[in-house]
Amino acid sequence: MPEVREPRFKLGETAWCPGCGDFGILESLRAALDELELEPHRVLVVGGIGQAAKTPQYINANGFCGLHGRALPPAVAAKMVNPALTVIVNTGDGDSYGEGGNHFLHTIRRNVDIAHFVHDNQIYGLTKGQASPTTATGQVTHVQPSGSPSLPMNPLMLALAMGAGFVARGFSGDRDLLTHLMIEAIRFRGYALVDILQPCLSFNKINTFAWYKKRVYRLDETHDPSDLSGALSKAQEWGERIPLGILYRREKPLWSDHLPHLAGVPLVDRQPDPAVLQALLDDLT
Amino acid sequence: MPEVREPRFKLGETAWCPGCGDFGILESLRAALDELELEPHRVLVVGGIGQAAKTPQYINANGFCGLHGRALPPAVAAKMVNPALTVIVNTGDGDSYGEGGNHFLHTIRRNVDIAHFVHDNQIYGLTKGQASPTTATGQVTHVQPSGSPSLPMNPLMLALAMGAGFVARGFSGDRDLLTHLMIEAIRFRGYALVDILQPCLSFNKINTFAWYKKRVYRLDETHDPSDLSGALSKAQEWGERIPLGILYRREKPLWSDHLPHLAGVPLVDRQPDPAVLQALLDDLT
Amino acid sequence: MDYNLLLGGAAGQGMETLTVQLEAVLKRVGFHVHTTHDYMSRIRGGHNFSQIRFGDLPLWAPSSDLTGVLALNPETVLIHQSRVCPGGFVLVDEGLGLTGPDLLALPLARMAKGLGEPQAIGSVALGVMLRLFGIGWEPLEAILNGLQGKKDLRSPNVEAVRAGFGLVEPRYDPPSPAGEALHMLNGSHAVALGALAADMRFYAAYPMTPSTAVMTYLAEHMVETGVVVEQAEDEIAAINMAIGASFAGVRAMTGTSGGGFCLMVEALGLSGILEVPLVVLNVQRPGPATGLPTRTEQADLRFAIHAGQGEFPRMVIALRDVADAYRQTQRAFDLADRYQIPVILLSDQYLADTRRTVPILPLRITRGPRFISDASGLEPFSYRRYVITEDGISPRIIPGQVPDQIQCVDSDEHDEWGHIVESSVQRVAMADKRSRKLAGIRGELEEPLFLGDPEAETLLLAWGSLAGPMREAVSLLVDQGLPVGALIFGDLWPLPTGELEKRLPRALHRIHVEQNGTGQLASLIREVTGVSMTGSVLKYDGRQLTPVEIVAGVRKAVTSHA
Amino acid sequence: MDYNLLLGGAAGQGMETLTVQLEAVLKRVGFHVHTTHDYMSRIRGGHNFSQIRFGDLPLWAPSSDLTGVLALNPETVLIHQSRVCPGGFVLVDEGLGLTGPDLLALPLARMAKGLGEPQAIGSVALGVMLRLFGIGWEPLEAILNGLQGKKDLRSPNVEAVRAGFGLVEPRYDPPSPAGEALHMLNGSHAVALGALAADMRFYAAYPMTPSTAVMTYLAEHMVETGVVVEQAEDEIAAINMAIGASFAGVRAMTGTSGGGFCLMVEALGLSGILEVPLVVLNVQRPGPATGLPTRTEQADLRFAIHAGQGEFPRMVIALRDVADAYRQTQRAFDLADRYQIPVILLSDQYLADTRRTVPILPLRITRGPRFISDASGLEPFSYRRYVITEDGISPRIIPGQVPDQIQCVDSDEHDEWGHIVESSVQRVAMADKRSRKLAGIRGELEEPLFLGDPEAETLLLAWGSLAGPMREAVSLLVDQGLPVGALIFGDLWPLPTGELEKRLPRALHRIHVEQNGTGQLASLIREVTGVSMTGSVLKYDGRQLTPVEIVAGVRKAVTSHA
Ligand SMILES: Cc1ncc(C[n+]2csc(CCOP(=O)(O)OP(=O)(O)O)c2C)c(N)n1
Ligand SMILES: Cc1ncc(C[n+]2csc(CCOP(=O)(O)OP(=O)(O)O)c2C)c(N)n1
Ligand code: SF4
Ligand code: SF4
Ligand SMILES: [Mg+2]
Ligand SMILES: [Mg+2]
Repeated sequence: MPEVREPRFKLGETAWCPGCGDFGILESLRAALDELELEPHRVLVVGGIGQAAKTPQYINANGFCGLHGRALPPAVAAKMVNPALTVIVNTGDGDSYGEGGNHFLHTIRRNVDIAHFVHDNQIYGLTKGQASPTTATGQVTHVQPSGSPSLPMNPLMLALAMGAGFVARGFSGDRDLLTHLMIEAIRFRGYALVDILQPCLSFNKINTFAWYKKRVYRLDETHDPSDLSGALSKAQEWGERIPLGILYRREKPLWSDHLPHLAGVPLVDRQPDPAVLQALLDDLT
Repeated sequence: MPEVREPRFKLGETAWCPGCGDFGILESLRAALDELELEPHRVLVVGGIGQAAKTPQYINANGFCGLHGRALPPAVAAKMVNPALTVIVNTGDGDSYGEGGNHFLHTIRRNVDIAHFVHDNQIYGLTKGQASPTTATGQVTHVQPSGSPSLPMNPLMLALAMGAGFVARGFSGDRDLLTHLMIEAIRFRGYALVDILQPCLSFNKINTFAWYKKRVYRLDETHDPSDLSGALSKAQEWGERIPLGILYRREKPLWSDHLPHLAGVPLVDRQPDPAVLQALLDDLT
Repeated sequence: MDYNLLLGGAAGQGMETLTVQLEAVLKRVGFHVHTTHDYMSRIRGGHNFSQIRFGDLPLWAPSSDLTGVLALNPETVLIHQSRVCPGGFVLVDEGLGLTGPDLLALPLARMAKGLGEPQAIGSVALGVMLRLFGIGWEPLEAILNGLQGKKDLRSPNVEAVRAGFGLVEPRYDPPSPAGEALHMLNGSHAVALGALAADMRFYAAYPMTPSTAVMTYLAEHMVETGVVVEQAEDEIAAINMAIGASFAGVRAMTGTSGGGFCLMVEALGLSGILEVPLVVLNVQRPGPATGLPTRTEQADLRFAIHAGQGEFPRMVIALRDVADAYRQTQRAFDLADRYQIPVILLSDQYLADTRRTVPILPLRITRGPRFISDASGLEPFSYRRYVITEDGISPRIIPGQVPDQIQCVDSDEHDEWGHIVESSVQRVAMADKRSRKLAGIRGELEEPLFLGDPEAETLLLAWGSLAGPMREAVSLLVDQGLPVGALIFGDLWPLPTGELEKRLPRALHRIHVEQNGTGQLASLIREVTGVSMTGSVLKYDGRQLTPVEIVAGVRKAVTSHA
Repeated sequence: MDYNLLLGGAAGQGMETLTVQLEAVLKRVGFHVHTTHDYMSRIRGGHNFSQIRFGDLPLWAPSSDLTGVLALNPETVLIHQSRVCPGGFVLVDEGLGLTGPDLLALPLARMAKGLGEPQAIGSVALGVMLRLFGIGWEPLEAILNGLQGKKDLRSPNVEAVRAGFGLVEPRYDPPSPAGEALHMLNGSHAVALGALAADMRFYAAYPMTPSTAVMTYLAEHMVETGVVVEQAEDEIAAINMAIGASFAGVRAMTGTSGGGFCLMVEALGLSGILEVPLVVLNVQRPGPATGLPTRTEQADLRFAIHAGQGEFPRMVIALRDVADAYRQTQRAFDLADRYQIPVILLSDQYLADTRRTVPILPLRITRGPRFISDASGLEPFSYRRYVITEDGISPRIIPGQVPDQIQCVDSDEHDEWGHIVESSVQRVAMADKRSRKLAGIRGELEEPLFLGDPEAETLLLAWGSLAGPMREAVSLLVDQGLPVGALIFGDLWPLPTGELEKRLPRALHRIHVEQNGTGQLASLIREVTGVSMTGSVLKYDGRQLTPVEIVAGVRKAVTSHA
């Protein structure tokens, strides 16, 4: 039986609706950080804007709530210059895949060592229920009264197609698994995505807790996460059965592995070398 | 022997470098439009900004050269309201996948009936040779002197992952095939992507005409374009052998199929119905 | 005579519905109604409230004095009780266990439960309040029945209203009905309806509070009206789509708030150089960045005027009240079309969310074919999109509709054919052509509204949604023996100067009243006329200035300057 | 004494290299050099040219009169021949088959071929030109040998230069060498070096002409300097990355041109409300939209001042010449850091691409730990990022570096802890705290540079890169007996008013000289001081005003106002 100790990471009061799936995600995040024995001052949680994106407000680590859709660029840059930080992005599906879609693509390409936890409620929560990129075709909202006319995005397929090294799916209602996925994602050397199914009880009346509960199942050892084509086919599974777990895991060189001049002393701790600058100036002479 | 007739579509003087792959693409575009017997005034060619994006300037159809990275949104909207137009986007890899990456994702989701021809020279041409999203990892440029530190994007994988219904690869040096692909893409009911390998002799010294020539081959009948997993595996072929042709083709409902109120008279030809508006006002009474 | 009710509770307690029901009834009884909303950026919990003013004359602003409060939670009592006037009431469910002066603790929940409809507490409360104001059951029942079919109103439960009705006796004299037919709508509806009346056929936007209500209204009615309402992936796509649709031949618009407007700025210049008509709505909220998402401010004026690199003609028009919003939105489309420019409409959260009664809005559909050339008689392929003209306006054609005529448009500097050029001469010719449109635009400008005493030596200057509170403030000041005049700007760029030139020289006290911290209208007036203000009334806490606050601010400004 | 050479040809003919080689030699001989570039937005073909002025005194602008032309194609002869002064030359390869006055047709290609280096035509021409100006072979050979190792210079072929040297006799007296050590650089290098001297460690940008050269220079030297130079996927990412890096503890910057700046506007406000220091470079080019990508303009001034929704303190500083650009960039980082604000640097294509000699730039590295608090002595978890202070500045810490202290930042309005708030009181407290920084910022402002005659009744007003042409124009006017004074603004927002208050009242003629069509500086001055201009010299064709044009424009403005 594990020793009971005071958790390092504490949670604050939230502005979420009672019963929201975000609570489970926040709890798992806290559990993951505690289990990893990280120190709050060395953890940076980044969000954009949205319900999910308020997560950094509610946990006592460093927090950065930037602009809607723009969580990834500052997160990546913070890690580039201050690699002692454990950088985690918690934000919404709209934030990550809608307004922020372009950063999602190129953050994967960059492969900086951050973890990206998407609270995927398949809806825009904070703005009261418009379709998000993952909303099903035909789902009716106030703004899509004839049903959403677009194909839903499959974030896992997308991440795999872009070459992400760690691709997983969690569910806010399976907290143990989610905590485990978060830990693995944080430990993973490189960009790691966990797309987290999250009921929004106020605005998504289709993908409810019960809807997910009925469909999700945990991937078992028969799934080989190092096999891309297996991962691609698991990523396409949606509807009656929805797999949870690590679909794909394979380390690739980091962005910084290609930039040897950044090895060694972190940028934040470097001092400029006057001799180098003098040489540059002299080169102009 | 086909009757020789005056081509309807004429080409203007360009500002491209002599020998640029863009010429072959422009010629194929002209040939495709002619073969489809379209009328110039019913064709709209859209570009963003870049070398490739100048294409609309050089062919006598309607042309719209908008902002860098923003070719797709106006193209899609023009088609939505004025469906009699054949809408074709010709623009660069930077324009389509870099600055415009988010529109690329969501245009696929929307599935409006346009054709998207990406002049993929794996470099930023007009701005003099920085890495584009498709530039190989490690390729050296003025701005990436230690080599590009990011994974290159695979646009075909990405399009397939997003659910695109028509995904093809062409090569500016195989004009017959390219013309054929363009014709098929334009005919396809829905969003159709042709990623076109295009040598940039001024700035991409790696992916030269010879480099491509040595590697490309045409897909033959053994490839079944209706099979997604086959398409996904062909899309991953890159390096020694690069397949050309239609990787995937399967019709899906259009954006407008979900919006029955847009069927019938095109928006551009509709007249407002005063009775409907009066009813809306009266509803306020 | 007018009364003022406050309905308060937590998000998710159904207050929004109750407010709509109450104001719908009051309006149908024939009163003038004016409702403002104060809500937090959250979906459940927190503290939200609405204030419903109703009376026999048009109402222009919320009042600080309350006739009564309906408190769905104790917090509402705590926060608002002190504002209740003598003889007023604080209606609560007896279950809250509260006592105190003015408290009217009634068995609302119990009655609802008794009817087998525990959700119907609101309807019971509705009955109580309507009865307090002496409304008769018969007309009320007819109204309630008439409301049953209404979309979005989740009809009040007639039985429960009747139960509430029976709990109290009348206390207040009802105002007399307005006696004219009224529309009731908020600023968001007004913009949407103005756009539809202008024959807008394409609206693309990305959700952003407080602009989303325009998109929602349009989407709810897209099937009947036959328009496209497309939720874009981001604001950049939204505006570029609107430009594409406009280029392709339909009237098009996009709407957002400040953060999204930032992302539209590059394409604003695109509309400028392509000369594609465009209407852009910016419903302001307090910034910078995310700021206070559900609150109000007027701090994007200078930004709207100067947004975008380079120089190109544009118009910036602030919306003043719901009727003005309806009319100006329609006018914006006409101006955008006639001058082939972007027109920016500045609204704000206060105007967007404030619902009030106005005299019946006229329906006049304005889009005609007159701004589009048929290009008939031209040689094949000889149409020049940017033919140089004296007034700077080149006739447009709709692509695909004129056989053998094509058009090319380019965001680079271009020649008459729309082809890229780099020569000095062609650059200057095209830039001058564009800026010549300004002469025409100046001829279209509407002078600011003047209110109050034309002889007063105190001149107030305000813009946009402060029009309502200013109206009441000016009356109050005049009543209090401080004669003032006020100019309320709608058109802001180019700035109309007729009234300013007439009135500024005579004004000893020049006081700008603005919902921002730096005085953006004041800076603009000084830039254009050289005249500076003598005093300021500024507020930037996210809440609209009330008439009483304006009065106090103006008095202070006059005293400290005198 | 100074000479002026024009090198013209099509893109891709190697002119850029030749220009760099020629100016490198001239500078090493000891002359002052000033080179401007005129190039089209294409990679091959078209017509491009450089003008190299050199002499014995500092040179501040291009001259319209040409001593000589090197024409690599007939078009160059056609376009520029008329500007050649008496006694001047037009050097062409004899193979072009051209004849005419001033024409110096020589066997450049033949000589190069003879050496087995057909590519070396340029080096042959170099030899010809250097010989014409009486430069001795021995010093020249030493210089040429010294250039061999240089990066980016594709060293001239010494044999070919010698061959050219032998083709002609000296014609002109060489100017005397400057006699002091000089640096030669363009505005892009100056900004990059200023940033490095300020200890910038992170630069993220998306390529955009004419700003790309800053990124390219930094990237080329990133390995030695140990900084991050990241090409972002778009400008939105670029600025948000810079903000993230700055938050995380290093000095950070982004750079772009107007179109990209548009996309950065929302994040400018983010920097404002997060109070994260940020330097943003906007290298202006003519708009709107894509406009003239490789040309110059000063039309983003008002946009830079007002960009972003809401209100927050910022600084806007225009760069005036290369030495100023070096110094001001460094200063921008200090100010951004001290006040925790965004600082916008306005450059333009002319300044970015103009290379000139300047006295040796001093190296002084300015980043110290002084703008970061160590937070020692605080209780665990008690650090408040936004503690309310009198001067509005709250001490920063670097995340991860202070055990048991964390910080939260939020783009919503927030309390001292960085947590979201909606209350009026907290909103006002935080907005006021931010705006109190303005007092400190005002104390840092630099007055505009004053040139010319302090007693003159004609005052010229200009900003940014017109500093160079204005210097020569002012001398010319004074020489011509029209006494003028001139204020050249670097700091533009907040606008320093000391010199204006002193000089405007005495100035009978107030003439603004700007590289735009609407007079943005004039509007700003009027907004702040109420004083309007009496005349304008404006140019917006994408080419920099020359001293001679300014002189003519000023004379005309004075006459028509008098
Ligand atoms: C530039 C900009 N556009 C739009 C918004 C409005 N906005 C705030 S949150 C949000 C969507 C939130 O959806 P999601 O990211 O899925 O988060 P959720 O609330 O569902 O957790 C939007 C559109 C904004 N703040 N900024
Ligand atoms: C907002 C904005 N950012 C940057 C640019 C500069 N720019 C013009 S074209 C281009 C890249 C062109 O690359 P690509 O799309 O691959 O086209 P190519 O020239 O290679 O055909 C860039 C970065 C711009 N015009 N606008
Ligand atoms: S609106 Fe939905 S996502 Fe937001 S807090 Fe409520 S339940 Fe959660
Ligand atoms: S730079 Fe490259 S892409 Fe552009 S025209 Fe030249 S060869 Fe073609
Ligand atoms: Mg969501
Ligand atoms: Mg390219």
